[in-house]
Amino acid sequence: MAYSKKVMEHFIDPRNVGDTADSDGEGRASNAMDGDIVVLGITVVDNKIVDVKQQVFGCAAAIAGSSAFSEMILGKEIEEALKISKEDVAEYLGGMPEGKIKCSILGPEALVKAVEAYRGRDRKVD
Amino acid sequence: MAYSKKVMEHFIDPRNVGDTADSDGEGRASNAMDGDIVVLGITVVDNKIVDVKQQVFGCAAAIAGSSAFSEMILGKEIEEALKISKEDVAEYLGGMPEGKIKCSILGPEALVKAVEAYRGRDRKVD
Amino acid sequence: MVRIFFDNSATTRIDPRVLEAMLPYYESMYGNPSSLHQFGTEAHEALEQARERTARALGAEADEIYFTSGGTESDNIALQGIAFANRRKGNHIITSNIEHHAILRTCAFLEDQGFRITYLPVDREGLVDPESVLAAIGKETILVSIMAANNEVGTIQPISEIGLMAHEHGIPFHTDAVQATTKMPLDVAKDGIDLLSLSAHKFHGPKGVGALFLRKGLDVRPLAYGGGQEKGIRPSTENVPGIVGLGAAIYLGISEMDEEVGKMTSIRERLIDGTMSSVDGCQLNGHRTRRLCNNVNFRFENVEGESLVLRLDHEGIAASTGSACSSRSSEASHVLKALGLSAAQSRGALRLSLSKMNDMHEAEVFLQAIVKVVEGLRALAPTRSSGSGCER
Amino acid sequence: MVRIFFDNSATTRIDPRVLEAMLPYYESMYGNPSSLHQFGTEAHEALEQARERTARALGAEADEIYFTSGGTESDNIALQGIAFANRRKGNHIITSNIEHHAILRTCAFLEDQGFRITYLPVDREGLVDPESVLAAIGKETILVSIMAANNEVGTIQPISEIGLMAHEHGIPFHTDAVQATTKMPLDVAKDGIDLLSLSAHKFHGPKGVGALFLRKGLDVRPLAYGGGQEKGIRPSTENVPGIVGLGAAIYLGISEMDEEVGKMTSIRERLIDGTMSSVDGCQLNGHRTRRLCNNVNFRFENVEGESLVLRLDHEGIAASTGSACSSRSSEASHVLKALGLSAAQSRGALRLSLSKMNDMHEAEVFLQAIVKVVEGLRALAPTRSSGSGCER
Ligand SMILES: Cc1ncc(COP(=O)(O)O)c(C=O)c1O
Ligand SMILES: Cc1ncc(COP(=O)(O)O)c(C=O)c1O
Repeated sequence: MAYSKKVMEHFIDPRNVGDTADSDGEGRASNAMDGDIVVLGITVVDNKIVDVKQQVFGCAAAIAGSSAFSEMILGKEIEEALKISKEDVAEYLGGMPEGKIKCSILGPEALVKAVEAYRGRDRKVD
Repeated sequence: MAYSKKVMEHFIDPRNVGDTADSDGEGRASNAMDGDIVVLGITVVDNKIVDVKQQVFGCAAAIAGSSAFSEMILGKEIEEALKISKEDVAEYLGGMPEGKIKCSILGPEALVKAVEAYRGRDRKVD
Repeated sequence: MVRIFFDNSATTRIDPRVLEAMLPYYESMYGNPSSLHQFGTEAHEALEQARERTARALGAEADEIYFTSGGTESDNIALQGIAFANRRKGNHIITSNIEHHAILRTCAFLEDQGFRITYLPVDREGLVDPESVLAAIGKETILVSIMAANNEVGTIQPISEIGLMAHEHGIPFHTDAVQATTKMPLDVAKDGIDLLSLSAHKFHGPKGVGALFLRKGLDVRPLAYGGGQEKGIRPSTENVPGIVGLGAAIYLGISEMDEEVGKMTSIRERLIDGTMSSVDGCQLNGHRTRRLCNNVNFRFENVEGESLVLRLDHEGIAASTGSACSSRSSEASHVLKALGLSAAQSRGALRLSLSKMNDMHEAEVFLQAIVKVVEGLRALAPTRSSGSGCER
Repeated sequence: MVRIFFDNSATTRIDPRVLEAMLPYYESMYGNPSSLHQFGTEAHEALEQARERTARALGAEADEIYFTSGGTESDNIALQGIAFANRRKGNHIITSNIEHHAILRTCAFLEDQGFRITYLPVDREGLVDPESVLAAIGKETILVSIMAANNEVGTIQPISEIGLMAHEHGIPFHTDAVQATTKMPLDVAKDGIDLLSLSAHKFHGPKGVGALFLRKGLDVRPLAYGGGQEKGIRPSTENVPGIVGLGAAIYLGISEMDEEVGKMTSIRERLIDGTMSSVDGCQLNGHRTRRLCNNVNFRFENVEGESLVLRLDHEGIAASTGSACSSRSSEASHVLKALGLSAAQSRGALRLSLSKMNDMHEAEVFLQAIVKVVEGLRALAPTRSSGSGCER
């Protein structure tokens, strides 16, 4: 199975790419075997993700997955965003070739860490 | 290897076909395995073959071989005609596919018997 | 000169629509289906469409279709593949003695490798008795392989009954459908078929491409190893234009089957009746009715097959004596022998095999020619009654 | 949109002259070469002409050429064929660890069957040391198989030296020349080759047809059994149009080799120099000079191969990452690993493979595109220096 049109759109023109340094929380996830990396930065207002920045190294599925995920979580409440799975990402992208679904897991993993970082910072601020 | 043009000519239009009943000597040779048969009748004047009649049942090589052989012996002295081998027949026909050369042996074999028959009759007349 | 092709069981002329479907895959969409880029994707899609079409023609699922290089390879993957992958379960295979050499010689090889093969006999008309399959099944049996229809005499086997027998004992059933494809309905579900071989050039597709249906879950060892194409069952860069051709040919063949089978059957009947009524000493080999719509097989007394074929060829009519694969050799046909014919009877065999591209006019031309050719050859032959020269 | 095909080691576009030579065998001369009639004879003659042409291209005799369905089958007949037919003489085979999967996976199968395989290492540039062949030869050795040129990195092996080593010990030498055919001179006599595999679609012939050169007197067991075609080494109705295409393609390829190799070499050099001078973090894989005229293989730091290929494809340029056969899978290339590259280094590999149909203008288009594509991908990537979120 080839990549869907939507995967290719996100791959060629990934959304929300940018420096995560100024985010409220930043998370990084990587896959030791493939060497894929996703870095995600979130800006949170009233428990809602109001801005996302992402950076990604990996195959087309990883790039499209990270892009799609950034789009999916934007505007969502944190708890809601954390419920999004790699399968949801694949579905959002109109399907993924078997064996490539795993490449969309790094977004959700990075979000968990970004939220931790954000909450950690929050706590410190308190 | 396919049959030569000359084989096909003799096969399509075999020479000297006819009833051998009125010949001076008639010989029959057959191949038990394939079921091929050649019958050859010779008319002899002054030890020379002045007329030949042949009949043949068999594959294209057998038919062409018998035809060619009848042409080759016509006008020859008996001893000379007896020297013609299946290889000579194959050569006369511009070559024969491997494994088909054997199909030209029946002519020479039938001639041996026809000559025997002719000489036997001769002797009786004496 | 007329050129009449009555040798369609040897091979067929490609359907112009099939060639047209293939050409873009030679000319512009020439990618390797494994490649990631656009050229590769186009080729990959073409492959999958052909797989769908082939599956649909057989009532199978697309992922049960494996493309091969022809009938011989499909038969070999089926037999060797099942045998070597299931050796632990048993070493016994059942087939018939009128199978194509692609089956029989593979079985002979498997015998060398320690397998035991039962070659079921056929009756005078070429039929395998399903009961004989049942009787042959033992604890060691791992495969039953019986052809759907015979390539020489056209006899159609009771494959669904045979499939049933095999399945009652949990044994997979393979059928060589190389001659049957598009000539008769085939449905792997209804007919109880677990493996099926076909070859595109027998139904107006290109030479050098075939398919094997393999029911999901079967364990099969490949013949060759390589880049993993066709799920490793048949690796090698896929013959994309050829496979597209196979897909187009089977699609067209199945869509038009009813009509074309009817047409071929009428021509077949005219050939049988016309020849038998105008030529003495002519018999039909095989079954009178349970036969492929496109097969006629005669034997002529006191006429030799090769001569017959070559004289007919001289009249512009292409036909064959035994099966094509052995026509350049002169062994007697194992099929005619299995039907109980003597070597002498087999020698006078003539096979006419039709396709949708033949027409009734060609049958009439043949009927003129056969009388002339048989008479011509018989006129050359010594009459059996004449004694030998020595005995006179 | 531009469409540039730089993936000619995966497959090539058919030469229009080759297709033209094939078409009559689809359209009118469609007989089965085994048939006795005119249709059969025409087909048979075409087959023998193609055999002559193939033999001439390799310095072989026509009766040493066997047509197959492609490189994979040729490789498998060579390896399995020699192995199983010569088991009594020994059970050891020598090959290299950068062979195509058609060799390596066949060797793995042979290991399962009790053969012992020596996989020779290569140096950083992909070269097999002929001395290592000599050192590996033992009393049990029955075959040496080393490819003429590698499909991923293009390294050309010293096959005539290797052939010599094998022959000193009376051992037959096989070479997989699938990538080498028409790209470099090959002469089975001079190069000491006893078996050689080639595949038509790699040199502008059709897919699904190949050839195996088998020196007279070698004992080889077939993979499949059937109607006896190709002297029983490769039975099945011959793919006449395909074989005619192979014959035409090899004839043209050899006639025009000098000129076309020169042209491809200049484009190759421009691609190597141009890319390496304009893209940072780019290295050449394989040997700088002992490489196929049509092969370029880079690795780019901090860029992932699939992304690279797909972004290039978006720019209209077809290229590949590992070898085509495995490009839909994501295993790291066994060839790059054998050259000593890390998994991370292999992941950034890009292969450009040329044909006579490419031109210098296309190289210039590529040189524009590669800068853009590499920069674009690197701009997405997190900079390595940035710590992980958790650690901040
Ligand atoms: C019944 C049957 N099986 C198998 C084959 C082999 O097919 P192919 O020659 O395409 O390999 C043929 C045709 O020759 C056949 O008639
Ligand atoms: C070196 C080498 N050997 C063998 C093959 C297999 O050839 P084919 O795919 O035509 O069977 C290939 C190409 O895929 C190759 O590059």
